[in-house]
Amino acid sequence: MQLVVFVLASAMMLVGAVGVITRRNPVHAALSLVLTLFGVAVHFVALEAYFLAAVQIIVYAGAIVVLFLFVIMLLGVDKAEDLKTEPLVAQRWLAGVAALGLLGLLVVAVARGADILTTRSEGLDTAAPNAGGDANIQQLARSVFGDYVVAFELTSVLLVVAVVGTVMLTRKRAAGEA
Amino acid sequence: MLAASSSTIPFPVLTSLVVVPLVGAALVIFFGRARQEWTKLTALLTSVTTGAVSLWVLQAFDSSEAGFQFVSQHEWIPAWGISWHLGIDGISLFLVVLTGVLFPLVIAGVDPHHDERPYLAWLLVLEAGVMGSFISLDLFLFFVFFEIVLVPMYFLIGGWGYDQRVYAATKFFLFTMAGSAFLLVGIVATALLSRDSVGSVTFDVVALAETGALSVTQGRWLFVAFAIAFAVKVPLFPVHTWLPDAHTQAPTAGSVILAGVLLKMGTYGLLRFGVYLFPEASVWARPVLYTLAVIGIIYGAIAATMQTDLKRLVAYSSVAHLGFIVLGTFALTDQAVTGGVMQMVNHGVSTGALFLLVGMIYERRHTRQIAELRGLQQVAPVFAGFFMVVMLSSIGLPGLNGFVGEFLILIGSFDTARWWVIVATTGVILAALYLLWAYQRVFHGEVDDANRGFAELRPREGALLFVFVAIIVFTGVYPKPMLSRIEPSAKALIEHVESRTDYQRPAQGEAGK
Amino acid sequence: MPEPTTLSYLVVAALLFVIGAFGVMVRRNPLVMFMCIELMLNAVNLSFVALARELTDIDGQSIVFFVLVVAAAEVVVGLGLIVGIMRNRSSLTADDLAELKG
Amino acid sequence: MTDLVWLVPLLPLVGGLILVVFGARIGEPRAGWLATLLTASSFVVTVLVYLDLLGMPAEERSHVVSLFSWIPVGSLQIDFALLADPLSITMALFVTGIGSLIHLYAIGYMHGDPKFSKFFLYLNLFVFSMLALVLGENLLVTFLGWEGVGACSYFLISFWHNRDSAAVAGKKAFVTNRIGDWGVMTAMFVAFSAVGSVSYKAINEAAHEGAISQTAISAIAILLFVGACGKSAQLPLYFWLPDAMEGPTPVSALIHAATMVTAGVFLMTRVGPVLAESYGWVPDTIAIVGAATALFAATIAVAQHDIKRVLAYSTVSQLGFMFLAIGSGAYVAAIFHMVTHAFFKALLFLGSGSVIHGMHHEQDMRKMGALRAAMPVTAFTFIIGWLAIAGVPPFAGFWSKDEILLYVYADNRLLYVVGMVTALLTAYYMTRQVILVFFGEARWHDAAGEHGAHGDFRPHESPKVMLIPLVVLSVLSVVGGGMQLPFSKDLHFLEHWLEPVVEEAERSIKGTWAYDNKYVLLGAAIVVALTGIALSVAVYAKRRLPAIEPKVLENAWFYDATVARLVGGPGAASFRGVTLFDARFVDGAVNGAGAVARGLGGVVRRSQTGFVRAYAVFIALGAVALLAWFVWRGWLA
Repeated sequence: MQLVVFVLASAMMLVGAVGVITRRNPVHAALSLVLTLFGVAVHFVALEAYFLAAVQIIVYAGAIVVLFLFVIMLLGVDKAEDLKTEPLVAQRWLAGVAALGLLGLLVVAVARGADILTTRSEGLDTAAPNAGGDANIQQLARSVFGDYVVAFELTSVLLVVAVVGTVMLTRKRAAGEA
Repeated sequence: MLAASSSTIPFPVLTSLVVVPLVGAALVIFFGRARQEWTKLTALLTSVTTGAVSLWVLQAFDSSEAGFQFVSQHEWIPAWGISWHLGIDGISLFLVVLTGVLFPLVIAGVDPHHDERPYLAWLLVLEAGVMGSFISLDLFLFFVFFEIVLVPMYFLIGGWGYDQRVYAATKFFLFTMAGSAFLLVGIVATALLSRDSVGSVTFDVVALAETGALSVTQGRWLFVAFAIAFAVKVPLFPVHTWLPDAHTQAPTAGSVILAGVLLKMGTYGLLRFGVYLFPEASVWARPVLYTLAVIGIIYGAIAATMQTDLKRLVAYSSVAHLGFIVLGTFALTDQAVTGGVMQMVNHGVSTGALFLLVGMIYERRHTRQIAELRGLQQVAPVFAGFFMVVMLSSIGLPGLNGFVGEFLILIGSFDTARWWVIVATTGVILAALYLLWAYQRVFHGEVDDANRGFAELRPREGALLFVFVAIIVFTGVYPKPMLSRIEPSAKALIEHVESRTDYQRPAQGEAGK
Repeated sequence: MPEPTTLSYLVVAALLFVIGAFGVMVRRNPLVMFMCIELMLNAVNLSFVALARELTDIDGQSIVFFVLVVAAAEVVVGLGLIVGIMRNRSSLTADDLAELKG
Repeated sequence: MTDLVWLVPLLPLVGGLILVVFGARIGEPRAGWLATLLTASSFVVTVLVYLDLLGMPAEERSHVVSLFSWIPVGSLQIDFALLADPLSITMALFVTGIGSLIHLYAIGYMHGDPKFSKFFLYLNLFVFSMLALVLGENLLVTFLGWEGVGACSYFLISFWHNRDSAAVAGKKAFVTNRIGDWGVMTAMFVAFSAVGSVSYKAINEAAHEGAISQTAISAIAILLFVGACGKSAQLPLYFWLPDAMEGPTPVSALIHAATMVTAGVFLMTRVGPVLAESYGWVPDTIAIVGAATALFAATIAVAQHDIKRVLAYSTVSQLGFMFLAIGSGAYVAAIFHMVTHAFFKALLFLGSGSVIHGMHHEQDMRKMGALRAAMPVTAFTFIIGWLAIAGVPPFAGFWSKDEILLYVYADNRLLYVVGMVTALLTAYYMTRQVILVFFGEARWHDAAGEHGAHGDFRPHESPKVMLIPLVVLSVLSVVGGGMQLPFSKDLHFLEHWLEPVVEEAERSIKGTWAYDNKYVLLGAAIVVALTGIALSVAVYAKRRLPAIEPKVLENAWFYDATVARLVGGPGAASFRGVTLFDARFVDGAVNGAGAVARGLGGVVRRSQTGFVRAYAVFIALGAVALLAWFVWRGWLA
């Protein structure tokens, strides 16, 4: 059963990914991205990371991809890109070498490294009886708001800065302003 | 022997020497914008305060004590044995006082042409860096200060200098940085290689020198690394070429400080770190350093003779003078080392004053070309008089300060570096040649139309120069207070070398007794 | 039916990562390049989550949480930049932005 | 009273300091009177010290007054100490005495000069330095004065700084003197290294007792002689002195005749024991250099036209005589001649100054003549000076020159002949000068036009303030020989006085042929002097013989010109070469390193295409390489 889910989700994900890099129209690419994101979300569920799966759907597929689509519409860059030609010399060829090399090495590294993985830490609360179905969320919350609270606060600052910065970047400048 | 002796003073005197200028710089930057008219006063007050503290140190200094005084030590990075360790002895005392006195003088006496606020702030940061370099007793701390100094100097030359300022500033920065790379490696290696003999990793100079034991080869290699860094700073032939450019292009205050105290960081470093940490290697390397020093003396003088730019001429004369100091430093006799330390101060005073005077000429005539100046003595006799006294000090006329140091260096080095001294003494002839020739071309002769309007010395300039001349005459006539404070530390340093090598001071005049 | 191993998740993640990386290198539309970067981020997230389960360590999921936030911020700024640049230029491919040519 | 010896140099110094600060406000003529007064009081103090010393037993006449510790470091302990002994007091007496007269004279001579007070400032500083030089207890205090007089002479020679020639002459004097100073400094180093002290007493004792090696002794002696050559204008460093005549005449009299140039002779006498104990070739060298200089300068003086240049070369020549005496071991004679020379040469210089003053700054003797009527006092005193220097008895110069020749004869006959020829030439050229200036026809009428300001050009006698010093000096030139008369041992006053200082070094000629026949030599000297005068009269007054004034002599054997060409040619070229080497090679290497870095950067920078995607490929390839390395390493491990 799990294997079926795995294969299906992987297929969804990879098809979407290939779609992102091959569709000439950016709108299509964005939609392919949604497919990939869903596939990843399914994997998350299968890996018992329920909270992240939900966030993945809501934030990524919901917000970010919509943002992409907005920008595409706003700027009118939904022209199809000519993927037949490549202006940079040897760019594709080198990219292919790099990608294949990366893939091969990653797989080798992962395969070789698999046996050194050892269990540590306190373990995952997947189905703690007293926490009901929220065990994963509770544990994640303890980690994020406990061990990593400083980092968490900093990311909130980062978000604020990003928002303010983007507003500053995109607003139209009034005359006389430097 | 050189172990730190801490006088019990509740107030952290030496720390304040570093902190006060830094605070001043911050005040100038942050509050100077709102109160333009207070900017200069703030800078002046902080530098005067620093100067006053340095004078207090001079007054409270115990001249019978050879070791470090006013020591303050606080942990900084304990894992690496790095501490905020400051102290002062006879070798650094007068350099600190010189720094403390020179900065208020240039701040009071020389105005920048534009952007007064950052200019003053950089000057104060520079003061903190220089002070720190002279009183650090921790290699790491010293390196921090040694490098900090580059930044304000870079901006002072690049921001307030003359037409070639960017080239000069970059050259100055890159050259010294290149030297500093060796210094950093040397410092880290010294600390790590001494780990076993000291017991733990430490950057403390006193601990390293007193208990550290390096093998002969290690010591020599490390000494070479230190020596390269300091040779650039001094500067010794053949790594001197940044100096004429930096001096010439720097604003007047920059040149004064550069000649007055910055170059001394090199000679001071050679003495404090080169000789003190690596006695065996210093004795080993003496012939090379003598030779470079003597080449510097003759070569700098010859190059100075042929310069057409007055400021470059003074800059090359610095190369020659610093050669004397290096010669004295490595001659390792009481007289030579004491004379070397004294000459560091003397050169700071007399060459600093010369740069001030050349700066004043430039302010009036907007040229430094000797060929364009003529007959100034006729229109500005008092100015010429001051120039003459300062010049005679630089030439080394007995009765003025320059002579005492030079004489001590040469007479002290005669036994250990005989033939070098005989050649070096001819530098005295050349000094007279290039300075008098320049004086003749600039001040003598019938004044021409271009120079007729040359303004006589103004009261503020006169007051400024008077301080310099007073120091020049006093230390020339009565150097004893200075010598008696330097000598114990110089002697202790040589005894340190003697106890660790088979070098022995020559017994002067045994035959006569 | 055998269970999918952690290794198989990692291999799939590697595949996704390489596809994303290849996309960054060959696509010229900056928006699509951004999407490809998202692909790479997701690949990494997937491996984190897979390893979190393998190692039974919640830190793997916490990290993913942070990656999500940072990715959101990155997209916001990146898209803002693109909008800003597009104001001054008619068409846009990544190859047009070569001002940093040495 | 001897304890007050520090007042002697202090008084002129005080004068100098007052004039530095208030000189312009004090103004003319009060600045001059102040300076004169202080120098004169210094003279009075010196006389008191002298009388005090005279009252002591001979062996106690050496008094050290230590003022303060000057340069004390380790085993080097140098005090600022003054030594009052017969030699230094003799020197101080004539330095302050003649100095006062010249100060007085200068009040008249410098009348109307815009830098009047400054002139007296320099004069006072000079007198101070000179007194430090002669009174110094050790080499370093002497060196302070030694350099001080050098600097003051630089100021004074280039006093009229608007004149380029004066500026050049001043510089030349200073730099040439510095060459000599190298010798003095190095001598101090050797002395300290060998003896452990630079005080005269220690050095002389060490040399006398043989406590230090003869090589060290000889090194000290010869190096000090190098210094003396510079200061006292001996070959090969003589050439600054004739040029130094650019300075005002009182300067020439004070510095370049009476005091400063004799410093070398003084120094040699001071270290007499060192000279006596050094290798034989050291005194021989000194004697030969002295004799050569004496003859060389005398030949040049024969053909000079400038009234002061004749006297300048004459000074060089007479200084050569003194060194000849030193080299022959005749220290007393050297000092004797130094003192008499100070009298008559100062007189001659001041007389020539009076002539120049009266002639409205005309210095060419070809435009003078028959001035004895216009300036009777000047002419009379000048003639006395002439007789003194020419060696006519009973004037002062005769006795001192004869004493020197006596010793030289005993030492080396060849040098004696050189000395006699020089004496002949001296009489000849000085007679020539007197005839050209004061006798014959008046040649200044045709030149009246050159002095446009004075339509009716008449040479005039100088004011009293200038004439008084002339009269005093002429009296001294007449009776100065009385210090040391050869007739009886009892008349050797100077010798008895100086005995405690020079006894260890003074050579005894008792028993030699010269000593037994000194009256023969005396007669020979008189004959030579009269011959010289007669020849000159025959040439310049009676016109019986043609004048021999070849160009080569007029141009001083082209020595100066050759040196100038060497310095200006190969010397300057080599300096320029070094400077070019610095700019091209040393700095070129630095800039070259910069250029190489920049060039490499130019190549590497092409990889920065600006295309983001290309960078992405590089990053990816880099990641692959890194990963490959880790995997590869893992494989091996």
